[in-house]
This record gives sequence, C-alpha cells and structure tokens, in this order.
Amino acid sequence: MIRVQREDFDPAAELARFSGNGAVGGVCMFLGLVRDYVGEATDRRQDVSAMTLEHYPGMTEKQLEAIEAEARRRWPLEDALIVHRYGRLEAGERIVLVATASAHREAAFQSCHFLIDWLKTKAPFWKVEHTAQGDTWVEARDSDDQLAARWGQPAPDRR
Amino acid sequence: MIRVQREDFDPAAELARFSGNGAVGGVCMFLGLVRDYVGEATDRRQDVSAMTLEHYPGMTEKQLEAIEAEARRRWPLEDALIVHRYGRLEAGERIVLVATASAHREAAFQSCHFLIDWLKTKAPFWKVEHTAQGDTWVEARDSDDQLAARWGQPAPDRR
Amino acid sequence: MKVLYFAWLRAKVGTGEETVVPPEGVADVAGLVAWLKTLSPGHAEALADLKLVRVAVNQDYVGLDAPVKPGDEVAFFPPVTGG
Amino acid sequence: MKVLYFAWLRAKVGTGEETVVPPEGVADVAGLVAWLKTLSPGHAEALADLKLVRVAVNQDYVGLDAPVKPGDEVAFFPPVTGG
Repeated sequence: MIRVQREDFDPAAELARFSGNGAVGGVCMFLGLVRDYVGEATDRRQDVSAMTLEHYPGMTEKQLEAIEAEARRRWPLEDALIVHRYGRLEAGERIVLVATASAHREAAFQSCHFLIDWLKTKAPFWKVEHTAQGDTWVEARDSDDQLAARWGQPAPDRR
Repeated sequence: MIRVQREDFDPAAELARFSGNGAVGGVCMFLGLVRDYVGEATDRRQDVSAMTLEHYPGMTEKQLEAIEAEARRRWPLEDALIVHRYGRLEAGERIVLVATASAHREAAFQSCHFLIDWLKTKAPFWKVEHTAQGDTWVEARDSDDQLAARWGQPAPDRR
Repeated sequence: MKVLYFAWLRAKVGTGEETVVPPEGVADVAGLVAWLKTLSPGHAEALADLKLVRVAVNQDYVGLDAPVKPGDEVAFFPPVTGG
Repeated sequence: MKVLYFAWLRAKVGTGEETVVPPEGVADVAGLVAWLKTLSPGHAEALADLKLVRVAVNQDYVGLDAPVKPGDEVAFFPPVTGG
C-alpha cells in the first residue's frame, strides 16, 4: 500500500497492521526524519529550521505503486507500505515510512532497503531547505544513485 | 541499550525514544515474530502453536552488549536498541526488536541488519517449537552463519 | 498539451503549469524543448542544460527521443530528492 | 567449578547446572570434556559429538584448547537459534 499525504503519520499505528498475519516472521521498517542540520563536517554545518517537500501529484503515486509492485515481484512479501509526506516539515518531523513484512527476515530487510533506495531516485519529490542563509533546493546526490543502482536496474530517473 | 525480558514489549513505545534527537535522519527497525508454521514447502509445513525460548542469563546480556558496542564502532549511531524476549511465546507474538538511529539512512540500515545477523549467531538463545507432533529443538541454519559472515568477522559461536 | 515544471524549473519559468500548442513539426521531447525555449528568457534558462533536467510524459520517465503529441502531459523537473 | 548445560544438552545430562571438582590434570576445555563424559551415560551422550556443541568459559565463547581453572563458569550448549 502507498500513501502520499500532507499530514503526519503514526509509525506505531502503521506497524500495528503488520502483526496480524501468522505467516510473518520479520518486519523491517525505515523511518526518515528531517535533520536539524545540513553538511557533513561539523564546522560546515548549517542549522535547518524546516524544509518544504514539493511533489508531482499523480506521478508520485504512480511511481510509488510501481516501486512497491517491483518489490513484491522480487521478494515474497506478506505486506508492504510506503507513506510519504509533502508540504512544510519542521526539523525532527517524520518524512517517510517504509515497511515490509515477510516470512523471512532477509526478505524483509532487503525489500525495505530496496524500497527506500529506489524511492530516493524515482519518486518525484523535491526538497527545499529553509536555513538562516535562505532557501536552497537540495541537490540529488550521486551516492543515492549508486545505492539505487546496486539493486540491479538503473533508476530510470537518471538514465 | 539492550534488554532481555520475559514480558512483551511495545514497538511504538520503543520507537518513540528515537525521534527526539535532531541529528537523526533515519531510523531502521527490525521486528521478529513467531510464525505459525515451520518448513518451507507448503506441503511440508507443520503448524506451530507456540515456542519456548531458553537463554543463558548473564551471557546473553554480555553478548548483546558486545554486539551493540561493535555496531557503534562501525557506524555513526545516535542510538541503538536490542530487546529480546525469552520464555513461552505463542504464534504471532513478538520475539525481538532491533532498532538503530543515525544521521544517514545507509548507516541506520546496515547497522540494524548487522545487529540482527550477529545476534542470530552469537546471542545464547535456543528455541524449542511446540507442534502437534511434539516438541523440537530448532537447529541452527547454515544460512544464518553465511548472513553473519558477510559482516567481516566470522561469528565466534561457529569457529 | 499540458506542460508542468517543478522545483527550481518552476521558479525560472515563472509558472508550474501551462497549456501550449506547439507547431506541427514538434514530434518528440527534444523538439518540444527547442520550441519551449523560444517562449521566454525564463523558459530558455530553465531548459538550458538538459543534463540537470528530467522529463516525464504522462507521468512516466522518458528520454529526449520520446514522442509527444497533443493531449500529452509533459513534465520537466530536476533529479528527485525525496525520501 | 560450575558447569552449565542448555537446550538438548541439558535434557541429555539431566541437569542444567552442576558444581564439579575435576581431577588436577584437567587444565583445558578438552580435558574437562573428557572427564565429564566419565560421569554418566547422559554426560557421555551429550558431549559425544563436539561439532554440535559450543563452549563458553565465564560467558565468553572459547575453543577446546581454552584453559579452565577452579572457580570458572563453563557452559555447554548447541549452536544458538535466537532472534
């Protein structure tokens, strides 16, 4: 299941759905949050007060559904969930939740990892960070391309 | 932090601890549950009504602490948690929760995966499955050794 | 034909969505881009370096050689940064 | 010296814990195992195939050549199956 929404979500309530099926041996979940800084080196960090996530309504849902379908083709999943927010998000707020459930832990882990890696390079979202120095569109990172590429097929976003 | 306990735990409450730190960009969580069957092929499955987890009090905590410390050495973690139950568990019940929080999603994912893989081959727990055909001690799987070995150092349990 | 712009492309073009009627010779994305760049300095700037731009036709990623036709929804945007 | 048995080793030995005083010549895990096997048919059966048995001394995994001394806590158990 996929959901794209402005409002916050409750990871606990989302997780509760995954526990009811007796065939599930492992649930893997990833939760992405707004950090309160950008930049890696401590002396180059800038405080981030908030960010705004723009998206392409319609295409976002279509791409997320395609990514979920691909995960279900590759791994034997009992359940899969992607929830992604858009709009203005303050530091510390939840951005994205990805969760998978399978009979086996390895399938749960790999499929969850795959979902977030592909989502990062395929789902049409764009972040603008609000800092004391002004607003900056976040640039896509080569490292995200590499992380997505290890799952076999290059992300079509970058071909 | 590690905890070994007979009573159930609440993944939501455990997760809530991870959201307070503004340096956290990603949280990865794995939840292990008691499946209601054993065996892979559908025609060879046996219903499992419950299992009992025996452990080695003292050594369990020592090993889990060592595994957590190793994860913190290898990845820049803001937080790490292992909760593992023992005693009798019915089908569908929670067994283990592993969660990690980091500035970066890849570190969160890898460290969480590492923790459960090492735990599986190092933490002194033993499962006995209760089926209609009687009680059976679960045998360790070579696949678990292989999954643990990919993290570099062979699990000392199997040397 | 509906054309959409997102993120900094939207800011440069000055609008997020416009309905256009390209001349008859425009049959693929590359041709559409060349024509859109003639519409305004903002369009020209947004589409100046196509290495920085991704294209979707009817909400699927496509390359510059993909066909476009009346009624299509064509979107231009930078590499995505969600998650 | 405290000796612990877990899982099916406990069932075969018939107890989960015993205090033993090995003869003076017993200085390592291999020597301890050889001596424990003389205590009862259950001990002998539990420790018959050491490929199936893991050993910890004072709660650390060790090999058969690890030293043991009075006061140590020595545990025998099958490969672990938690998680």
